[in-house]
Amino acid sequence: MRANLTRHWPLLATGVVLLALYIGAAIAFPGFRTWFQFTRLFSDNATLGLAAVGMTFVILSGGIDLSVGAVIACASMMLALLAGELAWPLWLAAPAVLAAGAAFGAGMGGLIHIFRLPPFLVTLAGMFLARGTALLLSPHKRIELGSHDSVRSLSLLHVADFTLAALIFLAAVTLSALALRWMRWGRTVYAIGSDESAARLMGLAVAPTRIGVYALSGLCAAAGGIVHVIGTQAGDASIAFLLELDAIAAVVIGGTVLAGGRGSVLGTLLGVLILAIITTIPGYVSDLDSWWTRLIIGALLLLFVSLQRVSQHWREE
Amino acid sequence: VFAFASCSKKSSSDSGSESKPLVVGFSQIGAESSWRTAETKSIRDEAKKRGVDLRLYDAQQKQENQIKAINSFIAQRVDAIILAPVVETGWEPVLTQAKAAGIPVILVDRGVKVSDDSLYTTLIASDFVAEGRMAAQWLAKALNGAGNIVELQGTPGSAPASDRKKGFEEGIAPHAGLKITRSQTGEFTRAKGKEVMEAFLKAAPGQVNAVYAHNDDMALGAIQAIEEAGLKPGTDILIVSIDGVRAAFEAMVAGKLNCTVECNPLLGPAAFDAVEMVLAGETLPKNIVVQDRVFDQSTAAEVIDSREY
Amino acid sequence: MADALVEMREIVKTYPGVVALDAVDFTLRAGEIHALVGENGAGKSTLIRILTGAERPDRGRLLLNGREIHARSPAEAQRLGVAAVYQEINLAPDLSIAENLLLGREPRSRFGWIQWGEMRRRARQIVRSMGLEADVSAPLRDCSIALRQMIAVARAVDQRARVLVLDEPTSSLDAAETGRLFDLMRRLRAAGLGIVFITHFLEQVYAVSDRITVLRGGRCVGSHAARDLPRLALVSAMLGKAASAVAAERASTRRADCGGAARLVAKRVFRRRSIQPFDLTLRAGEVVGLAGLLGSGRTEMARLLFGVETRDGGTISINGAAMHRHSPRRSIRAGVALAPEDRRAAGLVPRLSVRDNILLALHASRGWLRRLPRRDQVALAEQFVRSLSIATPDLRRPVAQLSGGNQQKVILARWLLMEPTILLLDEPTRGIDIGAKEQVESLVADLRVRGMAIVFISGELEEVVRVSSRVVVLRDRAVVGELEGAAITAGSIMERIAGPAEGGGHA
Amino acid sequence: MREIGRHLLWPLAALAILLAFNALRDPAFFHLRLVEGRLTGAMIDILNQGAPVLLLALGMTLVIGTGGIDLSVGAVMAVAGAVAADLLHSGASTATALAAAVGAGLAAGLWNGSLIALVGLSPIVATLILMVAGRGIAQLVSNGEIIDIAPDAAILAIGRGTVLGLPFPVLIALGAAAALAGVARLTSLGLFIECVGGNEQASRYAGLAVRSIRLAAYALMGVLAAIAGLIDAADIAAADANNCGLYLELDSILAVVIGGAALTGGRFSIAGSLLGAIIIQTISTSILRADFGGRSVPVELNLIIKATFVLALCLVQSSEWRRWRPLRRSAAA
Ligand SMILES: Nc1ncnc2c1ncn2[C@@H]1O[C@H](COP(=O)(O)OP(=O)(O)OP(=O)(O)O)[C@@H](O)[C@H]1O
Ligand SMILES: Nc1ncnc2c1ncn2[C@@H]1O[C@H](COP(=O)(O)OP(=O)(O)OP(=O)(O)O)[C@@H](O)[C@H]1O
Ligand SMILES: [Mg+2]
Ligand SMILES: [Mg+2]
Repeated sequence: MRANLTRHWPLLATGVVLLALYIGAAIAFPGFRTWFQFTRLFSDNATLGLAAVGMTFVILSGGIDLSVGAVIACASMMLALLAGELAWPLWLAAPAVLAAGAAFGAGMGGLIHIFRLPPFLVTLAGMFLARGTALLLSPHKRIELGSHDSVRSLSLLHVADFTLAALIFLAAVTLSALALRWMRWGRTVYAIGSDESAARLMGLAVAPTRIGVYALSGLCAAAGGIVHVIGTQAGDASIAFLLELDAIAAVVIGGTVLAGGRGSVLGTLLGVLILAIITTIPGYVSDLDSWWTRLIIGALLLLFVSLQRVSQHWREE
Repeated sequence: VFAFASCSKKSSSDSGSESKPLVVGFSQIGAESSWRTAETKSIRDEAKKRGVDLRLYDAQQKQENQIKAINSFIAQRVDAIILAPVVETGWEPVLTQAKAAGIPVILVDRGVKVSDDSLYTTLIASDFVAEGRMAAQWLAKALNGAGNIVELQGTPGSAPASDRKKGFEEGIAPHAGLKITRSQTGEFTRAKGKEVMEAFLKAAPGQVNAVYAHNDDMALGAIQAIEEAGLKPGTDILIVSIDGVRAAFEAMVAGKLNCTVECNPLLGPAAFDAVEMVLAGETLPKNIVVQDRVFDQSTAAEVIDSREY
Repeated sequence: MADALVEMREIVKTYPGVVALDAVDFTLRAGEIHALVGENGAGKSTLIRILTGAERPDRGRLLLNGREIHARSPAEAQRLGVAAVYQEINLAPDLSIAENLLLGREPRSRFGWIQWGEMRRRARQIVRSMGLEADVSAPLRDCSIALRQMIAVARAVDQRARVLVLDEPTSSLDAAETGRLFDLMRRLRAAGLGIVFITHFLEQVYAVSDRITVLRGGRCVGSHAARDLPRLALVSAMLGKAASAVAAERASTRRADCGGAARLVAKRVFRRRSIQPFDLTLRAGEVVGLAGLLGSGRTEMARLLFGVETRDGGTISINGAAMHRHSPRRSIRAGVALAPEDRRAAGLVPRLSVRDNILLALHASRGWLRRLPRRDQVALAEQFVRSLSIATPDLRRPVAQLSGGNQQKVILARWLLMEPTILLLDEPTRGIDIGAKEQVESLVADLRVRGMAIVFISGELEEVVRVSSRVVVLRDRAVVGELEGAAITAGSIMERIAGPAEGGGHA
Repeated sequence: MREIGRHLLWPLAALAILLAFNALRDPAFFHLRLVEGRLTGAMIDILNQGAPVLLLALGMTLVIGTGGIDLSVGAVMAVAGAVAADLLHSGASTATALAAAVGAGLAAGLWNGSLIALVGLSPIVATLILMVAGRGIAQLVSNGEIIDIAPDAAILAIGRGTVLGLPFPVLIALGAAAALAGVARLTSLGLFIECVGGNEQASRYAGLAVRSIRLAAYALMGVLAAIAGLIDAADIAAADANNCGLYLELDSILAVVIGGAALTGGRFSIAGSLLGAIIIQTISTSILRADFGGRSVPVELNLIIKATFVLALCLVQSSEWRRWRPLRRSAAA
């Protein structure tokens, strides 16, 4: 039990600080206490959350995926193109976009694995490619769905105030947590991140796992794009700019180690919520110049990661 | 079990009678240009003047942040929301929430596309197409209906960029001699405007007669590029732009810029008038158009001291 | 040959600038333990990496049970029945012991979910059957190197392969564990496995193996039944010269008196959860051996003395100066050097060249502005490459490309050239061949005579006995006794390590 | 050094291809003319436009060499520009303004470095904080406005001045590159940085002052970013807190990678990063200049071309690719 406590300390510490942050915000700002605001923390950050879930796998495997923001934008454009301009039904267009996202990710994973190129570089190139493709898909850089009724009604769907986006995000977290803990594939991800050459020498299936991880990240990003289209009824080539950095931050704040091998999706959920709270707080503060939004977010981020760091230090002692 | 939102009770819009100040949320796009900063300042100043407690959220050009801000305004039951939407679509879910919570929404500087226009109270904005048209008309006259024009576009896909392009093209259409030879995005920034202009000048030396920039910042960048190429801006190459910020007037006084079409960012007074009217139960027109004017070098010197932004 | 389990024919493998294997033949039969010996860099590890599919040969054929195979990956080789423990332990440090034992073969339910309870149960069983004690759900990174090595062996054995390859599995094991491993190997041999066993300990070679194949400079110089190959013949085959000069003047050095000035004084130094308070005085001209079982705290002691970790209490003074805010940097400045036990993690900078790795500590001590002229760098590095006979094609080679033993020598060279007054050696002879081991031992004796104070940690008791003028015995992370002069024998050390009450009788 | 030389082969070839393409399309591409004592021509333009990225890439090379990364460089540029413009506006001397701007960059770098080396935050998160907040600081300084730099200020010379016909930004950037390359070659600093990036624990054991080395790398990055910010501000004669240096962090990282550095740390090449930055700017400039049948190329192609180019470059450099070719040939035989 004791051992378990220490092993899960980073997660616990993150959870405790998240709680402190939430309670602090709730005391300072009455509106923050509402159920409505609570559910919005999930809905408003579903795209980021989905990207972060995929990113968790990639980082756990010792890699990084800088393309997710661009893939989100590209997926949103593709979906809007297929469902809007080409009038495909949503049940056909959405899977097609998901498949494209996964294929794109798998392609990058293939390059990374087969040619031993650094993931940072390949996915940075992937970012430029996906963003460029998204921009080329329409001269207006934006495709509006118009009166696409199925999408419109999906956007208004709620379960106990959770929007569809929030539900998809939560489902992705659950499934990923299960896969990472209970599936051989998930454990192999950890092994690769822990020591890639060891994983290979242990006879583990490195290639499919590695490529699969990037495919999954592409898939999650595409899902993020779809969620965005459902929420805003338009594809937009300039959304999610540098969102990958927020996603990485969420993953790292959630206790996943950038070098790979250690971390969890649950942590990522906490990380996303922390970012969500931090970026929501400026909306509650009275009469500040617009640059205070950035300063508040930066300061809270600093405060939070330092707290986390201190708690880790404290445990080590 | 699925259910559509029926979120909140009626909000307390009777706050006018109490001593508690009005609380208004303002979801601003960002601070990407002088024009935008002027708009923010105008709204803040007006709020201060009227004793309104303003919640300002700078969304850094991201719709998701704007939605986040509006949701937080709804959660804290503000009395009204002012929204400067970064794009036109995708507001239906969040505006539906605001409506259900009984919070009126005033749009400033661009509109939104929603299936039910009761989702917002009114739109206070300039007509971007008209601005583009006015710029074209001024230039057509100055060039006597013939010449090569290069265009510095705004951020691709943004409403001002596409409308100002559209309006300008409409405006020059009657003049067969006027041609847009090159058109690239300068992303509304000075640095990009300069870089693109440099490339234009290099690609076709001596063949550019006029520059049309979608905002003043890009025009100021282009002026520098022209000067560095050894030409005289405003004389060798005519320059017309939109917005009418103070720096543009200074450039006109110095003879480097020929014309700017005003796009008035001082929407604060109008916005808070609208807030107070709607909270008092008055009905407002769906669209309040801000009147914009054209300024050129002949009037610049007189007007410059009265410019607030 | 009907009973040849593995046949490797004319295997050639070259790396840029090196011919690692030059047409090597190797035959392994079912039911034999086959020792593969040779100097550092002879090509042993390369040969077995080819056997296990971790590396592709440039040329040559590989036959398993008479059928030619082309294993392209360790996974494929494992399916074909070849399991291996590599020289650098290859496990996932972030996963638990149980997972490291069973990853890839986890018990799974019908739907493919991992059954954690069953997995832990089986892991506990495996760990117990190896005679180990460990919490199988603890992450591997918290285990000592020795435990990791045993776990790697357990993982390979548990695969029920037909061919088992062990590349220096005993390099960080103590006598008891080595004995246990040998029992296990004999049992597996009886069950019909073919085992390839690499080690630099000749006693171990003769203790378990049936056949011995000797590699030298990438060529196979002979394969003999163990009982037909006298020890001396083996050594001369390995070194390629008549080895009569192997007998050394060891014991004589210990008698020399050792009462120089106190170089390092540690008083009541401790660190919570890693070592109990201990006192230690190091004098000029003495070699203090640290003896103890695995995990007894020897490494921890050295790390505290060097200032890698902050102590929770106690005082350390080095050459008279008290170390308040202790750090490796300060230690080095005061004249201390530590050759760490984990060369991969704490020793080498893998991408840098051999030369830079050798000179690293010197560079660091000179600071960034006072760079050593290039010519001096080359001369110094060359001198140590020669004196420690580090096998490398050139000084610019990234150190990661050297063989394991040669990497160890690079680290030794790094510290020797600093000419410290206090030298802490944590397992300096791990994985280096007998020739080099002799060299290190005589070097230590030499440095001692020149007045250096040395701490010598080694899992090989005989070695500790040979080189030390004083031995400190540790058990369960506490100092339990000290032996001096003639009292230093393997037997007396073993007694201290084992007997719980005896430590108190000392002093 | 010979190894480095081989490293530069492919980037050099890539640059040659780009230049050849341009020369074919536009015969005047290589022409240099002296206009009013100032060299002009496409090549000079490339260097001039690319100067900020080049400076950033130099600093980023060191930071990446230690195994870190700095995402805040764009924001730091903005801060430096804003500080200089604000001081000039309130009547400070040019020297004060310049010193203050560089000081601000140094402070930013030390801040990042302390968070990473002393507090122990991961570089991505630590510099992300300043990336978000830095622009806020710049706006705070400039009060959210684009501050014009008075036209007579000597500071403008940084952006537009020339020495021997060469634009000042080019001189600054190349000078910084030469200085850095010299330091890396003549002192042990380069080695230390590679050690820290290659194996931090081993460096500590070997007695390197790991923290100070980290700190120094980020501090230098901050200073270089500040200079880049000054060039950018001087170039447009104004400090634009919101747009100055936007997204340049990505370009500078890309330049470093093209130059053959390992992003995991432990290996870098100043000359390589220099080449990388030039290649990136050449691609952008080529696209801006190119026109096909009177139509200019859409900028978004810039992204795709950049990506394809970089990928192809890294692919031909990878050892696996070279390994594949003989394999395929033997399979065909
Ligand atoms: N990846 C590599 N790149 C280049 N050279 C290598 C590589 N791996 C091994 N070598 C070289 O091949 C030769 C044989 O190395 P190998 O590791 O097989 O030696 P070994 O017999 O196992 O030595 P040791 O007893 O020290 O472990 C050495 O000279 C080594 O430098
Ligand atoms: N970095 C570390 N993190 C956690 N535990 C450690 C660490 N280093 C050592 N230990 C633990 O501390 C105990 C003492 O280990 P130490 O390495 O000092 O023993 P040792 O006598 O040198 O044995 P070995 O032969 O394994 O090196 C061991 O149980 C080991 O698991
Ligand atoms: Mg070996
Ligand atoms: Mg040890």
